[in-house]
Amino acid sequence: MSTTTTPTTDERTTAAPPPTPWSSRIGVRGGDWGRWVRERGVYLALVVLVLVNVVATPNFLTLGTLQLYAVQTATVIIVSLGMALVIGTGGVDLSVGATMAVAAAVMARLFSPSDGGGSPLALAIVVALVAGTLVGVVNGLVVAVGRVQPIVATLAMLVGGRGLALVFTGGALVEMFHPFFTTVRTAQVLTIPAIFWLAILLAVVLAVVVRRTAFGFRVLAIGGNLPASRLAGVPVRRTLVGVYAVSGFLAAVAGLIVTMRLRAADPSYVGLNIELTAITAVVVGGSLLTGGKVRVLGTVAGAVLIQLLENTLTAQNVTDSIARIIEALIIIAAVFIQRPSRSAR
Amino acid sequence: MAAPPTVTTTPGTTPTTTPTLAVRHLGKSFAGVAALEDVSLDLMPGSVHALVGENGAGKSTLIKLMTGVYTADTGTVRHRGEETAYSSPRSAQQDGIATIYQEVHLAPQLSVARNFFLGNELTRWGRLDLARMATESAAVLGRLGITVDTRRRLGEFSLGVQQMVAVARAVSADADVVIMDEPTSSLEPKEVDSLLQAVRVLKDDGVAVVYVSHKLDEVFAVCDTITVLRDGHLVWTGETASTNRRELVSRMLGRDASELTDGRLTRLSGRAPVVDAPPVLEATHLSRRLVLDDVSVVVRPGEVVGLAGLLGSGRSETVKTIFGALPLDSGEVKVDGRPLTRQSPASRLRRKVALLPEDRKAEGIIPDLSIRDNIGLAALPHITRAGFVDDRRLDEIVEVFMRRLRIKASGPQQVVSELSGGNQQKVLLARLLCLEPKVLLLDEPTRGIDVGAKAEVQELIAELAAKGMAVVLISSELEEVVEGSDSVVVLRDGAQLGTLVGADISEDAIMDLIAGAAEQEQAAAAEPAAGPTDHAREAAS
Amino acid sequence: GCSTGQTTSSSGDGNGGAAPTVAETLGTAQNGVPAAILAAGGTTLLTTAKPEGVEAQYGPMCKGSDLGIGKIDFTKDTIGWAQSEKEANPFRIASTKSQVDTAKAKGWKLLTTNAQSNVQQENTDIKGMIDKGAKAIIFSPINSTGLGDAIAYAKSKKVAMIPVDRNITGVTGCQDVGPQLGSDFVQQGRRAADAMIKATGGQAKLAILLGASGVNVTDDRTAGFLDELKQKNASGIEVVFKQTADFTREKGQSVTETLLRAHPEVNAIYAENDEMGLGALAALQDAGKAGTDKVHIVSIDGTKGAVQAIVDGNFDAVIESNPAFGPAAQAALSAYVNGDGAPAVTITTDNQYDKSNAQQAIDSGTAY
Amino acid sequence: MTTTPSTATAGAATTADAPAVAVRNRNVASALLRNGAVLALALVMVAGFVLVPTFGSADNLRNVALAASFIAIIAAGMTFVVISGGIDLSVGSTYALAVILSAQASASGSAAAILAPLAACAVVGLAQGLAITVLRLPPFIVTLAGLGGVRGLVFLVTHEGNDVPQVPGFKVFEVLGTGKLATIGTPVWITLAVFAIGWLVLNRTAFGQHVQAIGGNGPAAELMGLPVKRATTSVYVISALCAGVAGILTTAQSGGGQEARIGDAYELQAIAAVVIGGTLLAGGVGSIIGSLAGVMLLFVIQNLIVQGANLNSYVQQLVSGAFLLVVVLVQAALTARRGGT
Ligand SMILES: Nc1ncnc2c1ncn2[C@@H]1O[C@H](COP(=O)(O)OP(=O)(O)OP(=O)(O)O)[C@@H](O)[C@H]1O
Ligand SMILES: Nc1ncnc2c1ncn2[C@@H]1O[C@H](COP(=O)(O)OP(=O)(O)OP(=O)(O)O)[C@@H](O)[C@H]1O
Ligand SMILES: [Mg+2]
Ligand SMILES: [Mg+2]
Repeated sequence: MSTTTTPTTDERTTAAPPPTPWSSRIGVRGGDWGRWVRERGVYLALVVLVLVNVVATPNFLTLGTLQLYAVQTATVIIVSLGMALVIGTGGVDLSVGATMAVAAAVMARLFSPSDGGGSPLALAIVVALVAGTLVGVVNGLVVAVGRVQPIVATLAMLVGGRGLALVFTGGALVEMFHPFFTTVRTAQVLTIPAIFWLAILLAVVLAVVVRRTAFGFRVLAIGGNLPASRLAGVPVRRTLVGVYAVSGFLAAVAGLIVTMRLRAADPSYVGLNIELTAITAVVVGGSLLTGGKVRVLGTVAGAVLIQLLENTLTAQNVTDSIARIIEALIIIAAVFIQRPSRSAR
Repeated sequence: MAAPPTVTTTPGTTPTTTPTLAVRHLGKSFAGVAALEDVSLDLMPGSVHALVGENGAGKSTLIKLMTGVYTADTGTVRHRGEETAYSSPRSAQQDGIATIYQEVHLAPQLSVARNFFLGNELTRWGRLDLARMATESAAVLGRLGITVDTRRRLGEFSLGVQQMVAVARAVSADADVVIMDEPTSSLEPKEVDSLLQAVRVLKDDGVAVVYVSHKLDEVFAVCDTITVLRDGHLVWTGETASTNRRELVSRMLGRDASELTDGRLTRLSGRAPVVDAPPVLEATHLSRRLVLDDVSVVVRPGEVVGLAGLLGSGRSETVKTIFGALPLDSGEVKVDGRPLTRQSPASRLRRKVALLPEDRKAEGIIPDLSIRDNIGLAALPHITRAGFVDDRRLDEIVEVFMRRLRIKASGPQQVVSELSGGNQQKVLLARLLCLEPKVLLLDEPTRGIDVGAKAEVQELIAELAAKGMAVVLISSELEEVVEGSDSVVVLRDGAQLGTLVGADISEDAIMDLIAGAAEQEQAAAAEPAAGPTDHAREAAS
Repeated sequence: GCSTGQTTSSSGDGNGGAAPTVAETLGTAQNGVPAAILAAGGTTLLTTAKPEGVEAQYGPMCKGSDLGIGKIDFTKDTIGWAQSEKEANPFRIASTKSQVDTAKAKGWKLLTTNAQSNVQQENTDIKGMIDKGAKAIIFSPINSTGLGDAIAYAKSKKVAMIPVDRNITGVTGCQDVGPQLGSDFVQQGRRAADAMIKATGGQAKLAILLGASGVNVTDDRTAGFLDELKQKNASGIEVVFKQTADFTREKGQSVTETLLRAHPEVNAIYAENDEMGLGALAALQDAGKAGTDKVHIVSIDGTKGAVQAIVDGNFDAVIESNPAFGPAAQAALSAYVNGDGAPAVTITTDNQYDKSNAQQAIDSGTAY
Repeated sequence: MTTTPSTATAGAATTADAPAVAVRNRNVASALLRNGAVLALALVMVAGFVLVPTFGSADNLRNVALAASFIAIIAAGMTFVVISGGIDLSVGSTYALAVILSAQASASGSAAAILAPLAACAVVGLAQGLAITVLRLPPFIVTLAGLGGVRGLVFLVTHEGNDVPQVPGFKVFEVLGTGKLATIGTPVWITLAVFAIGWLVLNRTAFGQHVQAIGGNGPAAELMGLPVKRATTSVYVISALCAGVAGILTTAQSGGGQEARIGDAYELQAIAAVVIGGTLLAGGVGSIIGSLAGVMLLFVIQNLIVQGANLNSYVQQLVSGAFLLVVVLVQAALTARRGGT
């Protein structure tokens, strides 16, 4: 065995793609179907589910149905966006449902005349959003400063937050009426419901935040390696508090939407179990539960997928037991398509 | 399980026996990019085979292909004549191939003894025989020169000790092939010696050893055969005796030998520091209970101050404390004469104090982020406008440093976890250097870096120092500290033994200081921490 | 635990996917006593004069002294009220309020707990109140079975147990628990079916909003409803849709929304509680289909909101499930421990509202 | 290197004498860490004894222990999962499956009432474990699907409802739930046994070492040659079996006839208990004894609220959330004192 020919020095310094095999990476990647599918698993699953509906669900492809599904999905999307950010830091926010309840209850408390409120609607909404954000701030402080593991911190909030919401309304559901609610429910822009536009807007904002801002950068760094981030000068506490605050804010937005649609604040049931739906949406959308990777568009697709799945099973009139089993299998399948590559084997 | 050596080979002679492990035409691509192509090797019993090459040359990939971590795209591996098809490292291990992978942390939360026997536990009636595990592991470690209480958690010990535990696992695994991927990267000269000694013992037992290192001294000290990899290709295999350092480096780099400076260290600071200038960094009387005891480090512009000491002497903790990453009981850190009050890395970075952490895996890289994002992380405050990151500037910075440090990757978007160990280290360096810090705290900066890049890094540091930067340098290569420092602070058990300046700095002087202190202490020492408490501790865990 | 010597009839054998028929659920009657009552310890129909608000009473008469339960001095001793599900809907709120108000009016000391739908929690709550010194427990069982642990504990501590709302089954009359006061959920389902037939004239595409899965109220209200349709030969009423909406308003709304898109032909909805019915109404309003001329709604519970919906012309009928067990239960307790005894099983009267009496029910406050 | 002849002794000196103080102190700190939940529990209980007269009665303490034992057994299994770096959200549903199958099988005798649910739970655990190890799916998603899917199964076998038979009086079986030993209920003793065995397995067997190593760093454990897949799969089987045991005890104790929604949200209680007990959700570090303390903490808090005050249900919720928050904050503060890195 002897020395092979020596490449020139320039070829080895590789910031710019040199004419070595390394440069062919992009080209080959394009031909790597497994990877292509993997990275788009959630969209693929979504397309399949839509096709199933087109065939099987009566009146699926009508404007009214699509509008309805858009509205129903919006709240799930909004909550999932906040969850995606939290999960990006390697945490989890189990309290989103309770936060929705707090926002709904605060709004009811301020606005509903029957509860001695009677404040202007705008004020009630603003205060409710602030309250939701505050719930998030408390979560963030407990996690970042109190050094409590996120799952426990937000679990305590899940229990306590709903209790708080119930205290605000005296335990009962509060019915509310205002013309603005009707506007929220029915307004459309370009035939797309305003509520859905809001969800999309928030998703775009979040996508920009994640990709383009220092804050987004830091979220991913914290989720990827917290001790390393700290040593790299990331203001960990501030960032974490911010992340949970965003999650709280978005949950509050969702809580108010649900309330306005229902014409009632229902602190015991609003957002019940939505935390699991949201986490599933985030993970099915391709983000890592361990943190360090946030896929905003994937999260939106994940949320749509899950809500559509539920709608499909309902529309198909599938019994609850079977529906649960099917739902489980489909979630497994959606994640299975995009499971991590084994090419590193 | 170790096959008795059929023929005892003398170093330097061509072995005539069949190879213990025969590698033929191995190749592997990641996402279509070849990491290794057509590599063939023979590992002979009783012979030590070195793998050398630049960062990213494919050494670790080759090892992982041989031991079932990756499955090869092409080629075969024969173990004792039989073709292998290892589905996992476990099956390779059970087949008699013991491996120390590059930078694999064991289980830091378990005791040393439990780590030592992990996967191979001693049991009685299904229950772990903790007593025997403790004594036997202590014995093996003792033979490697490490005397630790094996009942303590591994994570309590420094990286060096952890690395030695991994070595001890491998050498006592009763294997006929032992593979070591950069085993000495976090070891002190003392431990390196005992490791090389252990390698010689393995060799005498007829074991085929694969030895990867960027430290050519070690390669020449212990290896019989050397294989050079470059860009995934095997460029040379031959007897150690038939080559020399300069030739080897030229093969690794693919450059003419005449261009090279013998692959040896260049002096970090070739110029006299501005002694009368006011110090940039004044860290005085740093103390923290049980960790640091009145340590002071003062650095003037352009000066390089080395920290020396044995494993666990508190060097890393000193720089981490200066950097604000560890709390401080008393003491003060001043930069440019202004005291830094908040103990937080972020505030240090704002004052242009930067730290390269020792443990790059745990405290350095963000594995799932791209090279670009990893480099840009610390610089965020400087490249952010109204919260938005200035992508163009970031890309520029990244480009410059990837070229400057020769980071080998498919591009700035490649995720860092896919890089070779040395290239990860370079990414971290880039993260700090792009800040243009005033004070640079370097904990093992050249660890795992190949000879070419090492010179590059050292040059860069010298250049920055010349611009007035203050450098604190920790290196397990005493040589690097001695040659590169204008003064050296010697530590032991978190206390400052003394400071050597200028011409007084030498390896002997440092070792004398340490040894002197050790003797003094031994004379005055009370009873060492005793056994019974240890048993109680273990039982309670 | 509780005496489980007699197997009850409530157990299907696990074969076949269909919901059990009412006959299976209720069992066939034995000399005028339905099997469900038998299972709850009632053996004979009492024909003595019934107090107001009582549908039927079944003997034997239970006396606390038979179980060694001493007299209670209500001015000093405390008693406990264990609610099964969170006080989240008007029914639960009214049910707790009735107990609390009655006790307050009588000057009794009442402890309260809420098991949040968790059966183990209810066991714990009851035992906890006994440990805290409660001499009697009035409780709303989560399920007709499954509280054996708490019942056995109370028995061993000589504490009187008064189940309300849902009967405890699998007990020997008066041997394990004291007098029971219950609603008949199957009967409620039947009456809803009758109301639905009346409202639709026997012709409808019907959707059923089921209660929470795995809860026997859901089963009972479904079984009674479907069985009654069959018995009344209402083959013109076709059940095209049957989905759970978890007894909540929000789910009632979202399920109905989806249902209206997939099955626009649906023109009648049976909601197994008022909250789901009101959720369905919200969905119908958004779809422009509110009003009994477009979609008929019959629901169960009798809450103010639902009764108001009748007045507004959105609901056809509401079958009451009377939550106000406070006065009857505390009277029964008093008779059981300090008096001549109380009947083993009392079935309370449930009202029924439609256009004819809805406004009056709201004005008089009978709708809770 | 100049001191080569004495390297060994120099090394011994470094490690043996000087850091001796450090060793001892560090250990006190880590003992504190290990017992953070125990400490918090002790604090809360002392407060209970002092402030709430009825809390300390033997009857009440016995009842708290009995009530906690079901979740405790589930938490024991959960501890293994969490230490291995995973999570098991399906335990509540698996528990329900066992409750239901045990009641259904009780008609065929005590042995059937015990073995049938255990077998079913083992299958559930195995299926999930294999999905995680062989299909390489994230545990959270797999067990979340388990949570829904197994509950669907429970509804299926109960005809969408509470079609759960009562247990005919089988003495052996019933005694598991309602028997007493030294005035303390059998489930409590079984719980203690489960934890003792769990502790042994985790700390004194090879398997336990592997689980801890995998949780600390899965890829590294694989490189160390540990049977990662087998151990990981086993952990989910263990968790499901523990849920099964808890389910069987529930049926034995209550005499069957449970609703099909039983065990709803038990996973959160179990996970909370484990994490409060000091086990890191990230895996690797954990204490099974801590989990027991964590469960007790949850139930003692609940009990104190019932015993100490007569609050309405939603104020109770608020108080228990706040109480929990304070406890975990205090405990985290205790734990954080172990220092920097
Ligand atoms: N999992 C992976 N995915 C993609 N590329 C990889 C992966 N692992 C290794 N590579 C690439 O393969 C090449 C060889 O890497 P390897 O780790 O074998 O280098 P090495 O010779 O061990 O370098 P070092 O001295 O720095 O450890 C590198 O360019 C690296 O980027
Ligand atoms: N051999 C050992 N015996 C006992 N304790 C040790 C040993 N090695 C390290 N430690 C502990 O680990 C901690 C790590 O120390 P630190 O990392 O600051 O040392 P260092 O001088 O940088 O050594 P290294 O170069 O090995 O990292 C020390 O506080 C010490 O208590
Ligand atoms: Mg390598
Ligand atoms: Mg160090």
